[in-house]
Amino acid sequence: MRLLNLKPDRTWSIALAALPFAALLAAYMMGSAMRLAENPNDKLLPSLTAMGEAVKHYALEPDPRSGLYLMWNDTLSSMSLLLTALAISTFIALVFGILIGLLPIMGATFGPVVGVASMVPPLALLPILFIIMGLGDAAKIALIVIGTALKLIRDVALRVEDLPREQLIKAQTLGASTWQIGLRVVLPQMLPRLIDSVRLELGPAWLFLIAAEAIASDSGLGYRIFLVRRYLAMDVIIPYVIWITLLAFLMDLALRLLQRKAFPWFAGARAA
Amino acid sequence: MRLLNLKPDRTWSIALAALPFAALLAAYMMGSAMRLAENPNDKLLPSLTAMGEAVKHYALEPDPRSGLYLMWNDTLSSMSLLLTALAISTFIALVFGILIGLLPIMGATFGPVVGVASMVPPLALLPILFIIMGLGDAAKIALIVIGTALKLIRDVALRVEDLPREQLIKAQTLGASTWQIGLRVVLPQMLPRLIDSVRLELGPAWLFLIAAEAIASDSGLGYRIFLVRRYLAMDVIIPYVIWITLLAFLMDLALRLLQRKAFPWFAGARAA
Amino acid sequence: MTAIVFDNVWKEYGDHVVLERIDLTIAPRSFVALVGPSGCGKTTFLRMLLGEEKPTRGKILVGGNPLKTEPDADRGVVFQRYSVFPHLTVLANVMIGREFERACLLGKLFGEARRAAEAEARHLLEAVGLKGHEDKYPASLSGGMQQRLALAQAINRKPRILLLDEPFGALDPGIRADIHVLIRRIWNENSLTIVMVTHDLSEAFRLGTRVIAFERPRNRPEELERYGATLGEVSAKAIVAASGASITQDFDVWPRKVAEPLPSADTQLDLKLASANGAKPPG
Amino acid sequence: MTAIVFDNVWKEYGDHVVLERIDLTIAPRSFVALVGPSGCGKTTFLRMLLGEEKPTRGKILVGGNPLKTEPDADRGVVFQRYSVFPHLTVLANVMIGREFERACLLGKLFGEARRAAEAEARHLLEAVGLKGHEDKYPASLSGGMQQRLALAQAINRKPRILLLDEPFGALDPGIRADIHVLIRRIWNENSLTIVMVTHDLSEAFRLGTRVIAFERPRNRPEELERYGATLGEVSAKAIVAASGASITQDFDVWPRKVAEPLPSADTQLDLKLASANGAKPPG
Amino acid sequence: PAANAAEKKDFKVAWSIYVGWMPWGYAADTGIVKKWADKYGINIEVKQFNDYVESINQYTAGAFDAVTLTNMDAVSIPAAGGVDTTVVITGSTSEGNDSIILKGKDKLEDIKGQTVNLVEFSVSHYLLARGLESIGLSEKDVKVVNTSDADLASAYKTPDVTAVVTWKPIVSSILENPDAKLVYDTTKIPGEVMDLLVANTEVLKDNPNFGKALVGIWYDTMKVMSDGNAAKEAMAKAAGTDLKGYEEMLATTQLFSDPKAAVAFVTSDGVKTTSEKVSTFLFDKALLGKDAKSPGAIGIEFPDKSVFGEKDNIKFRFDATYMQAAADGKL
Ligand SMILES: Nc1ncnc2c1ncn2[C@@H]1O[C@H](COP(=O)(O)OP(=O)(O)OP(=O)(O)O)[C@@H](O)[C@H]1O
Ligand SMILES: Nc1ncnc2c1ncn2[C@@H]1O[C@H](COP(=O)(O)OP(=O)(O)OP(=O)(O)O)[C@@H](O)[C@H]1O
Ligand SMILES: [Mg+2]
Ligand SMILES: [Mg+2]
Repeated sequence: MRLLNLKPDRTWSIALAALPFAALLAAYMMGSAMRLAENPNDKLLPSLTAMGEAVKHYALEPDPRSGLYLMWNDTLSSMSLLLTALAISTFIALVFGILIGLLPIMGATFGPVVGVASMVPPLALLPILFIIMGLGDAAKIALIVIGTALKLIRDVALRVEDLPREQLIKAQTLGASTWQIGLRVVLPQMLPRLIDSVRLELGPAWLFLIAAEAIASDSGLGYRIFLVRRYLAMDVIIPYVIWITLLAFLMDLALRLLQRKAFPWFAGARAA
Repeated sequence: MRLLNLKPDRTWSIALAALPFAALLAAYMMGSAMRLAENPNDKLLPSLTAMGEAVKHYALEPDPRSGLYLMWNDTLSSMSLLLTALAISTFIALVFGILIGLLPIMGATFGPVVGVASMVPPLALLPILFIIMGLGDAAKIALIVIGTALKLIRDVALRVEDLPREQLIKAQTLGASTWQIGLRVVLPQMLPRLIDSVRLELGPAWLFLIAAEAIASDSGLGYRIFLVRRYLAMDVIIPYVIWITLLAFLMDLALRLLQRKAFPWFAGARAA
Repeated sequence: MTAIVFDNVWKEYGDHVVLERIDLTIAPRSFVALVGPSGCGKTTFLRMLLGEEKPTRGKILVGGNPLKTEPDADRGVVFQRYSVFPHLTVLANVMIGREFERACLLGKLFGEARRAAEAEARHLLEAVGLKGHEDKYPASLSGGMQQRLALAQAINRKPRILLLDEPFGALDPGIRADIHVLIRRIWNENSLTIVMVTHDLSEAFRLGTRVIAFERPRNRPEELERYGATLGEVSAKAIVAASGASITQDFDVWPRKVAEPLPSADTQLDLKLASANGAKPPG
Repeated sequence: MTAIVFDNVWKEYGDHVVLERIDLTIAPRSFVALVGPSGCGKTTFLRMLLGEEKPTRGKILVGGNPLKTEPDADRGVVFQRYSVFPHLTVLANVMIGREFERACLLGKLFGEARRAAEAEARHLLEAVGLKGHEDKYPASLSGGMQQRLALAQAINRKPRILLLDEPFGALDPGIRADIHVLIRRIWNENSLTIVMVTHDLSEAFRLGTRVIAFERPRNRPEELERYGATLGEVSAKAIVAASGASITQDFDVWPRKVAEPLPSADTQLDLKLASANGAKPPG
Repeated sequence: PAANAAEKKDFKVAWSIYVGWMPWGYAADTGIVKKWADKYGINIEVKQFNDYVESINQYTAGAFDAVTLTNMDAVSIPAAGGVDTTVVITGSTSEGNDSIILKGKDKLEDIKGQTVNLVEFSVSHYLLARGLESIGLSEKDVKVVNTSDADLASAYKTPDVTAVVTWKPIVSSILENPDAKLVYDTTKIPGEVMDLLVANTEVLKDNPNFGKALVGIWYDTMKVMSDGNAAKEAMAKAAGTDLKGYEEMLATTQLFSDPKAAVAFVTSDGVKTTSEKVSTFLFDKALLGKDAKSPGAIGIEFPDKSVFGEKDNIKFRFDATYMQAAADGKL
């Protein structure tokens, strides 16, 4: 039988999927044990117990200074920034994306500038951003918005242009005005597609959040990683990274679910 | 006439496209003039002349200390890192993406781990990377590779799965082995699609390059930006950012051209 | 009413002449079937009628007035695909025309107005045989049901002209026969002029009161680009009986023999070659 | 040679029975046309023959041996779409079968072997009427030309069984007639058993030596899922003359009346109802 | 921006995480800032930066009225950027906080020919220059690679990093490696690296109460710190370490808890020679601006009103009046 046609069944699939995770864990534990055998104070690859300790310390015990559970506090602070920024980005992308994609005049005017601007490395703009927006959450949100909204606008505009021309004609023959077409034909069809685009931008959004928190902040997941990085406290960094990965994964999952539940028509329409 | 049906002609399109660029330039010049009127030494929004001076200094005059034309030297150094990293990423993505997408066993084994790993914020892995790869170019390349290859693998695997099942069946009825199918049916069809994916990853690749150069380097566009950031030399930073944007734009253009020229069949196949 | 007049209409894309010298008067209430080989410009013709494309030369008049230059509610349309809105339920797809008409701002009706529009839409859906499917999304309908829906949607706005571009091209023959009955009924019951493009000659003759064939007179490939299709025209008055058998016999030499007399005795075909140049004489 | 035997074959997806009690012997060198309403399991039947799907119950024998459980060079196939490789030129599309055969490692031939394969491919392309298009990519061919290419590609590996899934469904009627001649010639000239799925009854009767109709006996929707289609079978020996007119008359009641005697006098139809359960008696 | 603000009520202070500046965070958290701001009827917002350079940039661009930085960066960034800057508090000097560390070698002379990882143009760079000078070498004898401070600790663990110059707590992290040898540190150049709180001169001139409040906050916090371990523990925590680690850093920091000591230091002649050395270093590195023709291109004024460099381009001023007021109990 060709390898190509060899399909593992459910049980096998699960076993196979677990394999690389187990291998990674084992490799880490070996590496860690080796380094710790050489130097019991080694910080680079802490033992699982050390990491467990750190997690317990950060997540389960209140910080004596502030009385906060640091890890939850960091998560809350980062997530609220991230979600606010993504909400703003999404809204901007929806409005401008539809305008640019639907109206040839808007497309001609703003299409090129958005295309070029989306190539600007946003991190390089940080100092200017901080001056204009101040150092509070506004600047961090602005960074994430700038870093993701331009791409999203481009994406939405392209997808509006991808709508079958027939639909727009049909709407016109039903007497729809441009505004009505935008509102009732284009907008609702863009929402589920936007979810796909937002999922792609989650990675960059986290990156910008972490970068912004690294510069000026007093809480947040990125802040904590940066703070303890100078001491090479990998026992904190590694659990935080895993936690961020998990959060990113859950957000992705939630968006996929939202797409499936809120837009039941979309799966069928996409397949067609 | 509905706004929707109002299509500007060529001349108007060009004029409209130029508008926002002109507006941005004008806004900058006003802002700069205002700040300079207050403090002639202001560094945040330097005048166009000051930037011209800086470009002349960095691009057209050899550095007295090293005898190098700094801007070209930086560009060369950054581009060689970036291109090497992207080449490695692309190669890895092609091999693993095709394996994961084509072979159900590989898909079951590595699909989930790649999916999860692509959510890890790569910057957080930097310390570990340094230990393994050293501080030289290898670590920088590794960062870009890790940051882009996982996404690319996922992309390629999805696109392999998107290939019409009929093609794989057809190849088998022509007597092809799994290896032959991979080599002659899947691989050549993935190449142009990979170009699309790589274009999407250009932005993140630049980001990682700049981040890596900011950490340990003695040349490169990101290095220079972070170095001169120490004394807020926006007259250098802004031209460098524009230059990076231009490079990114040109790379994007080159990839699009490559796709068109090297895979003449692709445009037709995609439209169908 | 709404006679449509094409007065020496040409359509070119750059150097490529798609249609040339189209002189044509479509009487009100006619059901015109448009046939011709692929790429000869049938869709282009329809798009000009829609107002989506402008003729390069000549003009199109509707009821004596120049055609509006953009699609509007006077002219309904059904395409082969993508005619219905995938994000709306069957019911909403039919209602949306009324909503566009009555709710300028939100494009959505509420309360009493909504109930009225809904009742009307349900009635129409029943008429096209979609009762019971009101709450489904188009993707879960079969191809035939989707086209029924598209028809209901178009009819709901009561257009004076209905344009159909290969509306049944993607359907099974069995389903197609059913929907033929429906479209005839729609045409009978509404005060409509229908222009339909089809690839299927038997369909053209079964449905149309008039069949118009487009063809390109010059067949050498290098000339195809430069000279567009001209118009060959056939009016078939007794339709349903006329098509069927005899047309099937003609199938494999289609489309050049469209202009020949239909062999069946009980049909009264009115044959004319409207194209002045290059079209072959009948037989 | 390669008689194909279906021995009480069932196919189910979970709870959904797609095909049930398929008992069938296909003689070597026959040209079987498979008809039936959309979704009744024709493609599923073909995929089982290909080895892509396994029957849930029963077995399939080819020349007395169990069917190979994956597609191989013994069984060629042409689908409605996606049958040819878009990244290869017309010539390379035909040659690739030979390359798979002779160049295990690289899947590419060089030098003398390549020239031989190329000559053979050119010959075949000429036979299917694609001479002069050797260096084009499939996307720039018309639908009809693409299917010719797919046929040439499949034939080049000299399969003993050729499976066609609505191969001409997307083609214009005129073009379809041309390609019918070609497929008959291919079938005549090669030692082939052909199984073809089609939506077009006239095509089925024009081409097949035997026409098999699939239908679902129980039509209430809630039962459709649970019970699969059973097999109704019609063998048509005098084909070309037999189809055409008479079938067209049956069109709108298709597919149930496929099993009825064909009305034309000069056809000799051998009608049988193979399905034991639920199929209606003729007439 | 703040640069030409006349009398105003709201002030912003930027500080970054470093041993000598941790008291600012503590003061903000525990209400000391508010207490003094209220006393003078003003509002002071104390903002923590994780990125030191960014905090200075923000100050230079006018988004903040005061910032914590070192004497060297004060000259090269705000002063060279045309922002007239006055030292309000001389908080501490580095007495071993900044070090040159070699891997496996224990003499500074062994640095010759090596690649040195450090933050370019920072105090570390200056320390390296002074170290090389002390053994008759110059920067040409080594190769400098700019390396982010956050990553120096992990960078040290890689084989190709053999020489680093950095500050605490990174130094402590690195010294945990058995092969790390400290070969030169700021104890050899006492008083040359100063951790300051500076403010915009104009703002200060128009709002002397702002200066007074800052000094009041600072010495109040100093008092709390010497009153037991609670404050130090909180600062340690905020710096991401523990009390032991924090005290280790304090040990190599000459913290002027007493305003009198600070005044004595800042009015000494040492500050003048240090300033000259620093300016020369910055001039060599072209950090005094493109038009600078000499190390004195940016004038530096001292508490006795004497000036180093150009008198008509004074952009950096050491000033003892506010600390003197604290010493005299006149706040
Ligand atoms: N926007 C356009 N720009 C350039 N050429 C076009 C454009 N639209 C159509 N054409 C050309 O005009 C010719 C007629 O196209 P049209 O779609 O009207 O043909 P058709 O008769 O509808 O064909 P089919 O039966 O395949 O639908 C084609 O050769 C096509 O390439
Ligand atoms: N992999 C699968 N999993 C579940 N159900 C399937 C699968 N493949 C096919 N089916 C179901 O089996 C039934 C028969 O499908 P099949 O494609 O064989 O029909 P068909 O006769 O070829 O129809 P058509 O004429 O539309 O091509 C359909 O109801 C389909 O939904
Ligand atoms: Mg058309
Ligand atoms: Mg099928």
